[in-house]
Amino acid sequence: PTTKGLSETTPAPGQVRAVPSARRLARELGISIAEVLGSGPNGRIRSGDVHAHASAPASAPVQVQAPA
Amino acid sequence: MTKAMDFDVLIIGAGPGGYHAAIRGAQLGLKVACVEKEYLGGVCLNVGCIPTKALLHAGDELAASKHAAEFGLTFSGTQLDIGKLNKWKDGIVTKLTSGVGGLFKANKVTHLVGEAVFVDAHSIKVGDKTYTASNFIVATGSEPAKLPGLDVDQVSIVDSTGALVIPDPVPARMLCVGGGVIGFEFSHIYNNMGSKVKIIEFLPDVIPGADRGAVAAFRKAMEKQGIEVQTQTKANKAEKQPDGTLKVELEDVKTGEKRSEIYDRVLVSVGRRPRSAGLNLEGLGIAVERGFITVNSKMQTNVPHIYAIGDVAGNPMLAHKAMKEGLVAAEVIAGEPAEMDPVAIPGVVYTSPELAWVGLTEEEALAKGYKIKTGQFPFAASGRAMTLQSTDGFVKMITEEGTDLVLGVHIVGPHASDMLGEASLGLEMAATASDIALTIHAHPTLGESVLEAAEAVHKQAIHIVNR
Amino acid sequence: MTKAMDFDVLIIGAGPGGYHAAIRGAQLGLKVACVEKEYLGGVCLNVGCIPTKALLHAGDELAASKHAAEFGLTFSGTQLDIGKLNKWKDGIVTKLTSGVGGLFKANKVTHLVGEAVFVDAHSIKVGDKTYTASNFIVATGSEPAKLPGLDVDQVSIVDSTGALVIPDPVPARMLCVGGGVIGFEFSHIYNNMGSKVKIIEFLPDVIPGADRGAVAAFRKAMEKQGIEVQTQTKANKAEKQPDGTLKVELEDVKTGEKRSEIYDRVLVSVGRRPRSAGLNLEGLGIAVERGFITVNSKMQTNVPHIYAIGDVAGNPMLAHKAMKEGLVAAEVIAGEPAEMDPVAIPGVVYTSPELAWVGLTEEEALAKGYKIKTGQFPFAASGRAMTLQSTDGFVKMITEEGTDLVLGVHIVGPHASDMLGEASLGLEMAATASDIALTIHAHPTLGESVLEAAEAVHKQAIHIVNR
Ligand SMILES: Cc1cc2nc3c(=O)[nH]c(=O)nc-3n(C[C@H](O)[C@H](O)[C@H](O)COP(=O)(O)OP(=O)(O)OC[C@H]3O[C@@H](n4cnc5c(N)ncnc54)[C@H](O)[C@@H]3O)c2cc1C
Ligand SMILES: Cc1cc2nc3c(=O)[nH]c(=O)nc-3n(C[C@H](O)[C@H](O)[C@H](O)COP(=O)(O)OP(=O)(O)OC[C@H]3O[C@@H](n4cnc5c(N)ncnc54)[C@H](O)[C@@H]3O)c2cc1C
Repeated sequence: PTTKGLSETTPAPGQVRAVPSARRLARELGISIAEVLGSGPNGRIRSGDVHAHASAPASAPVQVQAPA
Repeated sequence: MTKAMDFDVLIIGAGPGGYHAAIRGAQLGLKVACVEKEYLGGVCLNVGCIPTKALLHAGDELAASKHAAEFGLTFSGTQLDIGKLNKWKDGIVTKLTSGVGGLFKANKVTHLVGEAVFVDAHSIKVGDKTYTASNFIVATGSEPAKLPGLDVDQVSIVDSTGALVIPDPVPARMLCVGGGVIGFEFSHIYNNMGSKVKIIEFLPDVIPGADRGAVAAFRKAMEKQGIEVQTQTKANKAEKQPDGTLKVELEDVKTGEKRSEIYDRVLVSVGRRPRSAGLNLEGLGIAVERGFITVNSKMQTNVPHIYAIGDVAGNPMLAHKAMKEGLVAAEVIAGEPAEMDPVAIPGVVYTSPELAWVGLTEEEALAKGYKIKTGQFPFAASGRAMTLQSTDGFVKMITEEGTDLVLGVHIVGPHASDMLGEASLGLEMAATASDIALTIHAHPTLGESVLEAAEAVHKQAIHIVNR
Repeated sequence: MTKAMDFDVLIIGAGPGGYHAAIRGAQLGLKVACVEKEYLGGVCLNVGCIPTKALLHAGDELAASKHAAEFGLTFSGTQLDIGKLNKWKDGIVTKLTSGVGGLFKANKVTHLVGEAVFVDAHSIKVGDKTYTASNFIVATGSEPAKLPGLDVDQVSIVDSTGALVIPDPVPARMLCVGGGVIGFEFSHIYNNMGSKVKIIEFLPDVIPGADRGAVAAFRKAMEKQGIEVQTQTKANKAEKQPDGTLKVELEDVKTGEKRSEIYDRVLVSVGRRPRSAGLNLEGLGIAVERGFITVNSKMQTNVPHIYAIGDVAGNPMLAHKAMKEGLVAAEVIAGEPAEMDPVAIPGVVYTSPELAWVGLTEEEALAKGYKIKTGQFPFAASGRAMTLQSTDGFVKMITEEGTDLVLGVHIVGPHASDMLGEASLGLEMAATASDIALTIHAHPTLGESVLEAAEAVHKQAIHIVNR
C-alpha cells in the first residue's frame, strides 16, 4: 500500500522542510533534498538553496547542472 | 518497443485518479487511452463526492430556512419535492461527467468503453478487442464493504449508492451502521430532511484518523442537531418485518448485550474495499497486499511500467489523493521529476458545521515523539461566524515546540473546508505558527480564526483570554 | 520620566486599531489605557464591518430561499420581520462590543470614557481629567465623507450609518451614490430585500483598487441580480418632494447632460475622511497630510513617542490594516522588533458572489514593470460551486514570468473571502504558482479553484481547456 511504499521517501512533517517547488527542483536536478542546506527559518529549503547546492563543487551530485 | 504499441499509456478506470492521469498525460504529449466499464468520473463524480455534496447543500438550505427565524425571516408552507431534488443532483452529476468526456475529446484522450483485463504485461483485453501500451495505470478504485447479516437490497438496506436516492417520503427512522465520514454525511442529510437518525459505530469513537478533540466537538454539534450516536455497538442482522420495516439486532460490544430496534431504512457504511480482483494482476506477478496494489512514491508497482493510483493503491481513499497520484503517474511516465511526496493529505466531513483537517492530529504528533504546543480559537468568538449564524466549533493548531512549525490544523466550523487551503499550503511550505500569525487576514472572515489559533499557540490571541 | 506617568501607553479610540493595540500592549506587560468617546469597537463593530455582514447574510438567506426552488425546495409564504432583523443585527453588535469590554477587563486595560484632546506631548485631557503617558497611540479612525447638495438626514438621505437601519417597508427605489465597496454591499442588501437599486459612480469604473478583469465579472454578477450600475455619473442635488420622495438631479460627467429621477432613499457612500481634527495635533507639531497623520513603518509620527494607526494613519481604510498596525505599535512600544511590512493587504466585497483580492492587480503589476503570466479558473467548472448553486466568477492568479512568484490573487465567487487565507499566506511566504499547484487541495472544495488557477498559469489546469 501507498503509505508503506512512501515511507522511505516522504518526509514526515518537521523532518525535511522544503517548499514543494524546491522538492521538485531537487528531483529535477537529481539531488536528494535531505542533503540540501536550507537557508530559511528552521532550515527551510527554497529553490535558491537547491540551486546553490547544485552549483557547490564539494557536494556535486551525479547530475551536475551546468550554470547557464 | 514503444513504436509497436497502440498507446504510450493506457489507464484502467476513469475515476478522479484515472481521468487526471489521462488529461495530464495528454498535456505532456503522451498518446493516452482510458478504459472505463461503468461511468466517466468514477465513484467520485457519479456516486460519491459530488452527489453527496449536492444533497448536503439541499439539507443545509432546509435547515437554514428554519434558523432564519432568528433574524426575522419566516416561511410558511415549506415543501421539498424529493423527485426534483434527486433530478437536480443527477443534473449536476451529468454536467460534470459529460464535462470529463469533453475534456477527453479536447485533450485527444481515447476513451474505451468496457471492462479491462490484463492479457500480458503490455496488453489488455476490452471485450473482444486487445490493446497494447508501453505503460499502464491501474485506477480501478474501490467499492463499498459488505457486512454479513445486512444484505444490501438498495431499497430498505442500502449502501452509499442506494442512500443517494432519497425516498419519498423520507424514512421516519434510519439506522446508519458505521460512524465514518460517509456515515455522518448521509446521517446529516437525512436528519435535515426529517428522518430520526441513529449512528452506530463498532469502535470507541467516530471518524477515525481525525483529531480526538476536534471529533468531540464535531460529534457534540451533530448530536445537538438530533443525530444519535452510539459507539461500541454493532449490528448483527436485519430482518424485514411484514409491515416493511426492519428489525435490527444491535449488540453492545463491551457487554455482549443484545436488543432489537425497528427502522425504516438501514445504511451500511462500514468502509470500502479496493477493486484489484479480476484484472489478472496475479498473472503478471503484481504485488497486492490486503487488496491494495503495492506502489512506490512514483506510483509504480513491482512491474515498473505498470502503475497504480487512487483507492486501489492504498489509504486514505480520497478523491484528491487519487487525483494527485494520477498526475504523478502521468508525469513520471512522461519523464518529469514527479513524486508522491505530500507533507499532508487533508480530510473533510461536509456537514454543517464541517469537520476539516490536514496534518498530524494531537494523538499522532505525540505518538511520533513531538513535543507540541497547541492553540485553539472558538468560532463563538468570531464576528464573521456570528453573522453567518454558525458559531459551533473551533480552529485547533498543533505546532512543534521550539521550531514553531505547524504540524496539523483541525477545524470544526462553518466553511471549514475552505480554510484548508491556507493550512495545507502552510504545511507544504514548512510554515510556522508565526508565519500565519504575521499574515494579515481580512476582517471579518472565518480565516481570522486560523490566525487567532496561531496566535493562541503563543498565548497572544486577541479575542479570547489566553491561559 | 516613565515613573511619573499614569500609563505606559494611552490609546485614543477603541476601534479595531485601538483595541488591538490595547490588548497586545497589556499582553506584553505594559500599563495601558484606552479612551473612547462613543463606542467600544469603533466604526467596525458598531456601524461598519459587522452590522453590514449581518444584513448581508440575512439578504443572502432571503435570496437563497428563492434559488432553492431549483432543487425542489419551495415556500408558499415568506415574511421578513424588519424590526426583528434590525434587533438581531444589533444583538450581534452588542455581543461583540461587550466582548471588547470584557477583554479590556481580563487584560487589565483601563477604559476611559470621553473625548481626548492633547494638552502637551505627554498628557491628554478627557473631560476635566488629565492623564499622562509615556507613549500615545492615535486611533481615532474616520467618518463618512459628505457630498454637497445631498445633506444626510439619516431618514431619506442616509450615509452608511443610517443605511444600517432598514426601514419598514424597504424603500421601493434606492439610489446609491458611489460605487465603492460600501456602496455595493448596501446595494446588495437592499436589492435582496426588494428595493430597486441603482448605483452611480463618478469614475469610469467601480471598486477602485481591484483588478479590472475581476471587477468586470463582479459587476456583471451584480447587474444580473438586478442592480443597475451607471458610471461617469454624478448626483448634483436631491430635493424632498411633497409626497416624501426625493427628486435627484443626475449628471452625465462626459456630456454634462442632466436629468431628474425620483427615489425613496438615497445612500451617500463616497468615501471616508480621517478623523485627525480636534485633537490638538497641530499644537504638538505632528505632521498631517490631507487629514492623514504621517507615520513610519513602526507607526510613529514625527513625534516618536506618539503613534498613529488605522484609518487616521492612511489608506487603505480597512479594519484588518488597523488591527495589524495596532499590534505593531503596541509591540514597538514594548520593545519588540515589530514593523508594518506586509507584502499585501487583502480587500473584500462581502456580496454574493463575493469579490476578494490580495496582492497586485494585473494593472498594477504591469505598471510596476513586471512581466506577468496569469491563470484563470471559472467556478462554472467547479463541482463544489455547482453543489452550492453559485457558479458565477473565477479565480485569477497573477505571477511573475520566470520566477513563477505569485503577485496577486483575485477571486469573484462563492466564499471568496475564505480563500484569501491561502492567497495571503502564499504572498507573505513568497510562494510560487508551483507551490500552490503542488499542494494537495481537498476535493470537492472551492479551494481547488485556486489550485486550478495556479495550474492554469502553466497551462496545465485539468478541468478547463488551456489555451
Ligand atoms: C458516498 C461517497 C462520498 C465520498 N465523498 C468524498 C469526498 O467528499 N471527498 C473525497 O475526497 N472522497 C470522497 N469519496 C471517496 C472518493 O469517491 C474516492 O476516493 C475516489 O472516487 C477514488 O478515485 P479512483 O479514481 O481511485 O477510483 P473510482 O472513483 O472508484 O473510479 C474507478 C473507476 O474504475 C472503473 N473500473 C474498475 N475496474 C475496471 C475495469 N476492470 N475496467 C474498466 N474500468 C474499471 C470503475 O467503473 C470506476 O469508474 C466518497 C466516496 C463515497 C462512496
Ligand atoms: C459600512 C462600513 C462597512 C465596513 N466594512 C468593512 C469590512 O468589511 N472590512 C474592513 O476591513 N473594513 C470595513 N470598514 C472599514 C472599517 O470599519 C475601518 O477601517 C475601521 O473601523 C478602522 O478602524 P480604526 O480603529 O482606525 O477606527 P474606527 O473604527 O473609526 O474607530 C475610531 C474610534 O475612535 C473614537 N474616537 C475618535 N476620536 C476620539 C477622541 N478624540 N477621543 C476618544 N475617542 C475618539 C471613535 O469614537 C471610534 O470609536 C467598513 C466601514 C464602514 C463604514
